[in-house]
Amino acid sequence: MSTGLFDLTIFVLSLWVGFEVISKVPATLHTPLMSAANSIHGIVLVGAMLIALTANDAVGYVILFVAAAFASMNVVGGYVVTGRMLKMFRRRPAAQVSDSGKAAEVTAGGSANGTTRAAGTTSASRRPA
Amino acid sequence: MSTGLFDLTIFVLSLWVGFEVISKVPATLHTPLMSAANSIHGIVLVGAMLIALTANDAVGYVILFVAAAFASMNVVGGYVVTGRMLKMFRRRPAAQVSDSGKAAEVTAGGSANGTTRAAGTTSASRRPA
Amino acid sequence: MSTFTTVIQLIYLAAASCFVLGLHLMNSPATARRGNQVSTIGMIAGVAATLALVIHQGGITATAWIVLLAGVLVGSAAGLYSARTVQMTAMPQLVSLFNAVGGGAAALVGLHDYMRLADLGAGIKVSTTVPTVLDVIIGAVTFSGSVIAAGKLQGVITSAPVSFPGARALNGLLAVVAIGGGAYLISTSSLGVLWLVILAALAFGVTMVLPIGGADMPVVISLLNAFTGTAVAMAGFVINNTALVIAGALVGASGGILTKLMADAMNRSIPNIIVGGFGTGDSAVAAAVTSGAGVQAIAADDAAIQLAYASKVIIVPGYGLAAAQAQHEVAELADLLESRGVEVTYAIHPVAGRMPGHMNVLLAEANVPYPLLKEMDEINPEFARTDVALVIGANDVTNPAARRPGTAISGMPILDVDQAKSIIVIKRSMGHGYAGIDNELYLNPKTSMYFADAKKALASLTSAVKTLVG
Amino acid sequence: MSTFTTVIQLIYLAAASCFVLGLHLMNSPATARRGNQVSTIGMIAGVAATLALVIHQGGITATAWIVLLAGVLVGSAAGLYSARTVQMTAMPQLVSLFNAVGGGAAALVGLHDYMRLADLGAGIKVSTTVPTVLDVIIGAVTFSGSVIAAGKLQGVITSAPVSFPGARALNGLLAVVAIGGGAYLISTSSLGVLWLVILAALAFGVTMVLPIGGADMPVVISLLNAFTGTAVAMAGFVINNTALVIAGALVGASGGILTKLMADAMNRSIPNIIVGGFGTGDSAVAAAVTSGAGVQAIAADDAAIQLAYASKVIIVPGYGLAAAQAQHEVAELADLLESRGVEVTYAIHPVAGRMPGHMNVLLAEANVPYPLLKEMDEINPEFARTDVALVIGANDVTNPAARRPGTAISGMPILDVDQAKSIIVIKRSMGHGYAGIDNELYLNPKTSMYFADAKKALASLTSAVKTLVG
Ligand SMILES: NC(=O)c1ccc[n+]([C@@H]2O[C@H](COP(=O)([O-])OP(=O)(O)OC[C@H]3O[C@@H](n4cnc5c(N)ncnc54)[C@H](OP(=O)(O)O)[C@@H]3O)[C@@H](O)[C@H]2O)c1
Ligand SMILES: NC(=O)c1ccc[n+]([C@@H]2O[C@H](COP(=O)([O-])OP(=O)(O)OC[C@H]3O[C@@H](n4cnc5c(N)ncnc54)[C@H](OP(=O)(O)O)[C@@H]3O)[C@@H](O)[C@H]2O)c1
Repeated sequence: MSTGLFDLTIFVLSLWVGFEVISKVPATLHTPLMSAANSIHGIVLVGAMLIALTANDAVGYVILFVAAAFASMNVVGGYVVTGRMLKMFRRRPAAQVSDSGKAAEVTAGGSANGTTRAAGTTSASRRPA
Repeated sequence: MSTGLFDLTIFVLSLWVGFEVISKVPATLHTPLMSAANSIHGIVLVGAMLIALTANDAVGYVILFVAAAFASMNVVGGYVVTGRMLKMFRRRPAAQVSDSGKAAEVTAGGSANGTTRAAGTTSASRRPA
Repeated sequence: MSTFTTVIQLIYLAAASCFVLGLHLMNSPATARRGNQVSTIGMIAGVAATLALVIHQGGITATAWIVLLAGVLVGSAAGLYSARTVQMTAMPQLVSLFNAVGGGAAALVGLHDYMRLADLGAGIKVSTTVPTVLDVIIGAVTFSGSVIAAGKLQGVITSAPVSFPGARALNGLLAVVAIGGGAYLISTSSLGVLWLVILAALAFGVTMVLPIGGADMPVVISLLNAFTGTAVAMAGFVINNTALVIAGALVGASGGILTKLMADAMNRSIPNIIVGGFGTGDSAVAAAVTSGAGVQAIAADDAAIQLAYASKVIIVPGYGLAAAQAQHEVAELADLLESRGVEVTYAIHPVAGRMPGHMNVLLAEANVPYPLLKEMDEINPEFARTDVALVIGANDVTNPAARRPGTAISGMPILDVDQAKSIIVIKRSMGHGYAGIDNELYLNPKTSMYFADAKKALASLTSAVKTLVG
Repeated sequence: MSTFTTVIQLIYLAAASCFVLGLHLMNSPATARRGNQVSTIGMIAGVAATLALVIHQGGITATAWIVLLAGVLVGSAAGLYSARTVQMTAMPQLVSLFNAVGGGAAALVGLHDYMRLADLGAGIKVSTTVPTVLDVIIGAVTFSGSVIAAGKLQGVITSAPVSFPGARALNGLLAVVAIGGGAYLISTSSLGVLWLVILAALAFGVTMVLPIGGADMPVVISLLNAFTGTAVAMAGFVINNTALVIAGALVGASGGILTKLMADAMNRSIPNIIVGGFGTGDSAVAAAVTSGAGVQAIAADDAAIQLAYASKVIIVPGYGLAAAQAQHEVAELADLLESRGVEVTYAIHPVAGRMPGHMNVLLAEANVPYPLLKEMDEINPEFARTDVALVIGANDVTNPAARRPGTAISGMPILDVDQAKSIIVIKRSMGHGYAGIDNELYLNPKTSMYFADAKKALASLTSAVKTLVG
């Protein structure tokens, strides 16, 4: 079977996989998903690396450099940024002290809040109807 | 690329497609879907037909016959039965006269019911609180 | 590679795409029928292309042509006839039969190719032997296993789990023979050993399915369906045919997922089922007490009055309705009530009956309008506003025991029948359902039991309504 | 084919499977992070395998090695730095930038291979030329288009739709040149023409994106993402690399679906967007009337009292909150209220803000606990039981006009803010939102408007609550 035909076959099948793999996604996940797909096409780095096999003149080297730089920026940046976006799905304690800017303080904040909450509820009962 | 490796590649990709193509299905559709998948593996008929290319002795002919018969039973039966199961998803009029056993009478039943319903509602108002 | 074969390959690819699209469309009731059509088109294209290929290659003996034609005709006729005439409720066993023949054909394709290569004398490549062995083993297991499964559902073979001393051991032995033989073939090619492997696999298929209860058969059939797909894919490896590889793998995977969905729906686990579980099909007769403590019975007339003067009735059909073949009677009663202005709907539990969609199939047969059949999640909130919940031959799917842990059905979502203002249960006795446990619903003060066969009970209810309040 | 290359191919296949599994897991918040990890592993495997392949092949000039290494280092550093330092809310433009470089790289791969073949002198096969042409065209369009898109979102380029007389004509011309040139190359190979095609494609990318409004950019970026995938797949055809073909096609298709989902979420159609729609990003300034007929304004103190003595408050954040960068202020106010025993939750509309999940990203930055953020369907029933709905810089997503046909947002599901017992809206004026239409909610007698910048408004509310009722 000719490589062309082979490539076409796996191309079509992969299209189907991509088509089916995205199901009903909560809108919140649209951007992370986009970013994830974005990092996957960083696979072009493989293509960029293979340029090295035949690059042997100035032009070739320039292309190799730019392609490699572009591709690796796509890969590294893509995965890191996706990871950052997904951080926000880490479930945090049900509430935290307002000015605890850093996630580090969250647990402390959570417990501290346990008390504030209690206080809150009492004060709630105290307040006019 | 060796055919073996090629087949393996498309095999894996197809597995992924099959894995992803079945999403959350209402239980009502489980049996029809099973039946649909069942008819698809009737594609083995292609394999059975290709036996004819090399069958040239009694044993070969027997195998050819049985394989062809089996496979075509799978194909034809599979698609017909799936079709029958799916018929039940045709939306019928909101109600029909009880003893209209055949789908043919349904439309008539539907209109007839229009009146019965009306009668129904009136009788409904008539009935004791 | 010639343009001709290229074209063939492209057609195969298109056919495969049709299969995928077809399955995709089958995911929703609205598009399901179109899905089946698309899939059919793909199949026709694939077969036509192959026919062209066979003709193009030429060198086929006249006999081969005749045999092929005969086989196709016989098979198609058999398939068409059985599919047309089968009872709606007997469809699972028919599907199982199609699995059997599909798996059988796949095994034969592998076997024949092996014979051919053996004749050529030249040693057989490992890359061919491995898929061949897998093909014949999986194909054979599917063949015999599916036949047994169909037999159990049809009642030809007892649906009760058949087990005998040393069954496990025998199973293991057969597995060892099949796999061991297969392994041997990789090193040295021998047709005899291949036959041995096939026979062992066939026997294994039988001993694998026999111990499984009839009620679990739908899941088993779905599993064997996935097996068939895999066998076909292996056959594709053997004869290097992409259509077989793609379509086979597609069915293998989707069938697998589907099996899991089915098992989940009736909260059973697949290994659990294969090892053999509680599903004996209908343990009803076992406990045929006609009444129990705190159970209040009700007569046709009283029940009829309740129904006739209700403003909202929900009918809860279960396996018993199917067993009694009372679908037409229930439809008639429902229509009578509707004509009196009673609002009647049906609450369909996903696993009511003995196969997924069993109730839908059954009621569709009696021409009950599809929109009246409400899925569980949709109807559950309704029960609270319901005057009478009429439970007909349903047991487990209404059993509140499912709500607390530690019972055979714990965790299974149930219909909130006990929310209704009053409940009438039609069944023959206090007998158990599929899960074989007592149903607290029947002891509920709001519940009155109408002990009778569903068909008779519904008929007398209808006449009672007519005479009393007509 | 050597075992070595076979192994490489198998690794590629495994890598591709990781990508699929990764995307699959990304479909649900619970498993999303694991998905990203799986995908990363696949990428590492693929790259490592390629490195092995390159070394194995050998014959690479020292310079090439150095250049490659330098390129990888520079690129990785740039990617890492930008990804680490970017503002949460600036992520879409960064993703767009990654699309640009990805597409650019894909085009370069094709270009280089074409040069190589051209040097060899021997004519270039059509089966190579076609994917090469598609590769460079799609890659180039993506490159320039993505840069423009990023620029618009970053505000470097005006986010307003840029249009000039004859723009359409120019667009058409460029398309013709690119495609015509590509067609020509199929018959006769010429590096010059390929360059021409590339330049035309680059220009086309610019003229395609410039006329599109900034608010539509998230959709455009997603579309360009799909483009990049396709370009990569084409590059895979050119150099016969399965990893590129599979991964590229995967992204091409999934990206396409995702684009559709996004467009649907903010009920726009993709062609509609590409042709250029109403989304000008923020038409607020346009209509800066500080008050309108039947609108009642409210002062900080009164608003503070209402909030402090409410028992249930729902905060409805919108684009304005992001524009004012007031996420920390809102979190502070919410905590203050909670500490007084007020039940506070956030109602997150799927398309509130200017990118999907914009509000989640924003509030996460201010460490608002994720469980407090309620999706639309979950929160809508709550409004009826709510004392005060505090709408902060949200407009379209609260506009009851969406419920009746014939408006710019008809059919878009909205938050049922108008169900709340009383409503406080914080915005700077009666200015319009993204859809550019009036919001009847503001005229609702239950509604009082607090005209101010969200940041300032929230700060003064907090202090007011402290002083008045602390
Ligand atoms: N749907 C599926 O795909 C599937 C597949 C396998 C297993 N299952 C399991 O099957 C069960 C289905 O629940 P279900 O409530 O529908 O049925 P069920 O729990 O099995 O109960 C059926 C009841 O119908 C009564 N019955 C039997 N024949 C009758 C007749 N002729 N007239 C009147 N009543 C009759 C029996 O009680 P009497 O003997 O007292 O009359 C029995 O208790 C679930 O446990 C489910 O997990 C479902
Ligand atoms: N989420 C997405 O993916 C996405 C992408 C593209 C488009 N969109 C569209 O964007 C819209 C989102 O709706 P939305 O309600 O969130 O926003 P919106 O309808 O665009 O309204 C935002 C409002 O915030 C006010 N505002 C602006 N700056 C402010 C500031 N500094 N302080 C206080 N208020 C300020 C503006 O009114 P004033 O000028 O009077 O202050 C404006 O009316 C939808 O139409 C959606 O379709 C969404």
